[in-house]
Amino acid sequence: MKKDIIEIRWHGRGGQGAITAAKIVANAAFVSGYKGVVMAPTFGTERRGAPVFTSLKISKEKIYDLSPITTPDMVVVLDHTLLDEVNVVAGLKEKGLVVLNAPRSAAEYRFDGMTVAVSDVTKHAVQAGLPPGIVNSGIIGAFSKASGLVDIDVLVKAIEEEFIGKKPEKNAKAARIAYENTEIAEREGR
Amino acid sequence: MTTRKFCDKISRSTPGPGDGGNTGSWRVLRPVIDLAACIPAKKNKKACFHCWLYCPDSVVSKTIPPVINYDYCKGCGICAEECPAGAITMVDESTHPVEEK
Amino acid sequence: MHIIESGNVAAATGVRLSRAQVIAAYPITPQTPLTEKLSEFVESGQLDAEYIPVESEHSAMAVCIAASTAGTRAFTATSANGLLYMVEQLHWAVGARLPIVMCVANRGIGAPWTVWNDQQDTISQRDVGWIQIYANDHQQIIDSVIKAFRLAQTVSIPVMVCYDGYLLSHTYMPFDQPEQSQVDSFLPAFAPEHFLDPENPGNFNTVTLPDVRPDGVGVIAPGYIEIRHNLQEDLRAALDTFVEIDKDFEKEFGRGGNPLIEEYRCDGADFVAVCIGSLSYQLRDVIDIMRDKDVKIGVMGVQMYRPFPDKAIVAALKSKKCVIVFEKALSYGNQGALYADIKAALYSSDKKPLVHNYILGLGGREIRTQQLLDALTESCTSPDTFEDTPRWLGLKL
Amino acid sequence: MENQTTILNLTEEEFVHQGNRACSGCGLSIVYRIGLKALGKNTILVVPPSCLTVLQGLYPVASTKLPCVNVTFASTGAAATGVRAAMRALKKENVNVVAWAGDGGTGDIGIQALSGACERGEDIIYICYDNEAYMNTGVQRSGTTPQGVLTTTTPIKGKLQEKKDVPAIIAAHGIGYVATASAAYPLDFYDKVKKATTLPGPKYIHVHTPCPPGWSFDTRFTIKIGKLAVQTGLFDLYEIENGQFRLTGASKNLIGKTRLPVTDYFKTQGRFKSLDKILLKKVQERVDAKWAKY
Repeated sequence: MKKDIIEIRWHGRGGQGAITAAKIVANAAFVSGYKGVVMAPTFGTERRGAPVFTSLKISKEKIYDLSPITTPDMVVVLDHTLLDEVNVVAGLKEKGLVVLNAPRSAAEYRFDGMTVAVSDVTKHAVQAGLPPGIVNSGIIGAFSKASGLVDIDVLVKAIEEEFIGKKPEKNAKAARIAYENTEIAEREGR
Repeated sequence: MTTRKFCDKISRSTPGPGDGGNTGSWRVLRPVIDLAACIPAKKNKKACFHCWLYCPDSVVSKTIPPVINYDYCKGCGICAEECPAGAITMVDESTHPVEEK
Repeated sequence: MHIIESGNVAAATGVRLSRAQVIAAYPITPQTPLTEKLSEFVESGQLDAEYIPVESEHSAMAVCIAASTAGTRAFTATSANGLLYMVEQLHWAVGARLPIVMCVANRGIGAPWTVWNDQQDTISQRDVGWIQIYANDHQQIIDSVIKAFRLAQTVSIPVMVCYDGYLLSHTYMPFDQPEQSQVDSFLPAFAPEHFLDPENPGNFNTVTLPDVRPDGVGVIAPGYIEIRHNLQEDLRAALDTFVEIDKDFEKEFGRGGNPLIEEYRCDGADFVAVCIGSLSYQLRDVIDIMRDKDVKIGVMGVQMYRPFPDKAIVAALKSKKCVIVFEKALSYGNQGALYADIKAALYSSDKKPLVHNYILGLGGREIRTQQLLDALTESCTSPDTFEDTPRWLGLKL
Repeated sequence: MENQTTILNLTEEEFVHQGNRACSGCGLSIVYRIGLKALGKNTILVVPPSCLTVLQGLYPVASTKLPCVNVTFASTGAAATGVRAAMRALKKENVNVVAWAGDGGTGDIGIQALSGACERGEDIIYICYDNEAYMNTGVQRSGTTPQGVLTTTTPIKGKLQEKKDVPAIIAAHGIGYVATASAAYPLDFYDKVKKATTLPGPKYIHVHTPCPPGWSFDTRFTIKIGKLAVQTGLFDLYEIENGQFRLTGASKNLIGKTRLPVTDYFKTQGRFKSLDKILLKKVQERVDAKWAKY
């Protein structure tokens, strides 16, 4: 309800690492001076493969409202196949941002009045040397490029810290490749 | 804040005899050892001691001769039943009222 | 050092820094990640403790009871039905005056099954004799765990540290993780006067008679009612003890000051919203909105619910026009438990504000800021129109 | 197991005080007294509600000279776990942690916590004294009450179901040591407890303890009746060590010999007086079938 809170909703599938991605962004945002950072996964049972979402709120001040996001400023979609199952733009504010991991170009995804940013994170992650299907590090690069909220260098550092012992360099590389290869389609009017 | 002894806060008991009182008063029958028949008494050496082993209340001593602590003996009669020499008889308490103390 | 982690990890970190020696727990949503983290701390050697993966919550508390009686610092954690499954043990732990600390990630109670947050689980245990502390954010969770160990061993009474399931347990936010050396200087090692000791044998929790009874040398030992009376006295005294401990904590860590109740914009307020847990922080946003519209309103969180800080509450509320109590639990068949407690406390006061009661959020029903705003607006606009009975917020009948 | 202990070399040191509240002729009293001799001073006891709670004394006097924590009925196995965990945490390794519970406290309400402790491999000794009913509350049926027995909750027909085989359930956990014993053979029991103190992991000893008021017999016959249970082949003395079953002591001596008929045991106790001939025959057949496998 407070105006100075940026609300970001992350869509993924159970086990895909959306929570970890949101947590990395939360850490980087906090380091970048956002004192208020609240990240909340879907409350309840989470089942592998099923659609899940995670709420991330970012503010310059401490955040007191822990209720889930209903009107996000941006949504991040880790898996374009979710578009057939979930209305990922539900409640998205006017002129909001959709960050999408998808193989096709940004122009092919249309959400009324929204800016769409697309990166083929699945492909870029493999290019970075990760096994196929690891997308939660790469999507952070696309998010950084499209949102401009948190600097990519800060995010990469946060990725390396989170993935200690789990291929930190390759995950960081995936984020950087995705960052460089994010296509942003400006919003179209109705 | 109030200070009080820790044991006023909790129930912590310390070991001691006679929690049930002088349980000798529970007795209806009194075991009496016939030293002429009692094996360790007769042989004057450590032997037998079934009365000591089987006593549930550890009121029989492992001595020559065995001695029964009538303050606490409940009069179950196991010693009499298990004595291989038949040296212990259970006698009606009412025939022994004055002997104590 | 600030870290961003879940509320459960904040709790686990507090337990690690407090150097718990015996930990026993049984998984239950939403407490599970806390015990997972503790077992990781123990297996990785970050915490030198015994971790017992018991087969039930009843046994979890049994391990804590026995380990504490044997002279070690014991910890467990649970939620909802798990808490209720150990109820017999809760009573036992407090009667035995054991300084066990337990975290409860608050969750609604079945039937029907719910895994989501309300506070019926711990509120229904308010009469057991455990001290209950509620945390509103992750900083309060970790700080409360550390303070709880100190309080528990100071007054020989077990302490529950409660925090809202999911809303806090699974939500990530930044908090300061204290240094081990600071915690060590704040929290002395547990060194009980009596413990299970073959060199000084004692029989703990023996059958105790209705009346007093002399021991072998004629010293009179208390009966059951004396022991229970002393518990009540010590619980009441624990309010002041906790204030003192909180002052020490503030000296060491630079945080604290609101150990019993936490007020926000209550100065000069005519209206005060009161509740337990993270909802009191969510209400701050609503208070800000209403203050912007010149409504004289504040919010008060009850941080320690048992022993009940009645004096502090009366002092804070008696001059107000109206007190609005929001509760995620109720004493079924009567009213909100906190509502009833606050009314009872105010009964002896010379001035008596109006008191309203809202029941909301049961079984995880989402609480929207707009709903709170509407409810408070109605309470402030027409405070005299409320019956002495709870109103339910957000019902879709 | 070879009996090493004799009456003559059995220690005179007592750990149970005289004048305690146990009933006259109590079978538990015998095994408690002997068992504590085997355990010795460096022992911590964990006791749930049972006749032992009363025997142990009322506040502030304790009849046991060892440290003891009284715990809730269902929690014995877990509480013993907690004491052991504390001993490890305090680096006091050479302490016997001993749970001592009745048959109802073990096989009925306490079986979950005991099962958990066995599965986790806790280094504890668990002694179950089996007087075959809830005696402390006044003789109600338990899972370990034998078929046909009159109790206050099976007052006319006697118990309809068979006795639960608790040692077999515990043995199924695969723990290193399970043994049975009887109050009538205290030295055999002593040696088994003594052996348990030397073994790692969970140790379970199930000891048969005749109860004069609960079983309706004269107090002087506690030992006689305990022996009859063994000599008729109804209650067998054995050890299961690392999975190896063997009869011991008086039961071992029965192999290949004619056992006394079970009626010799039943007729000594009032609790069996409603047994009919059909059930008697069935019980005898069951005992014969069991012994045919030994």
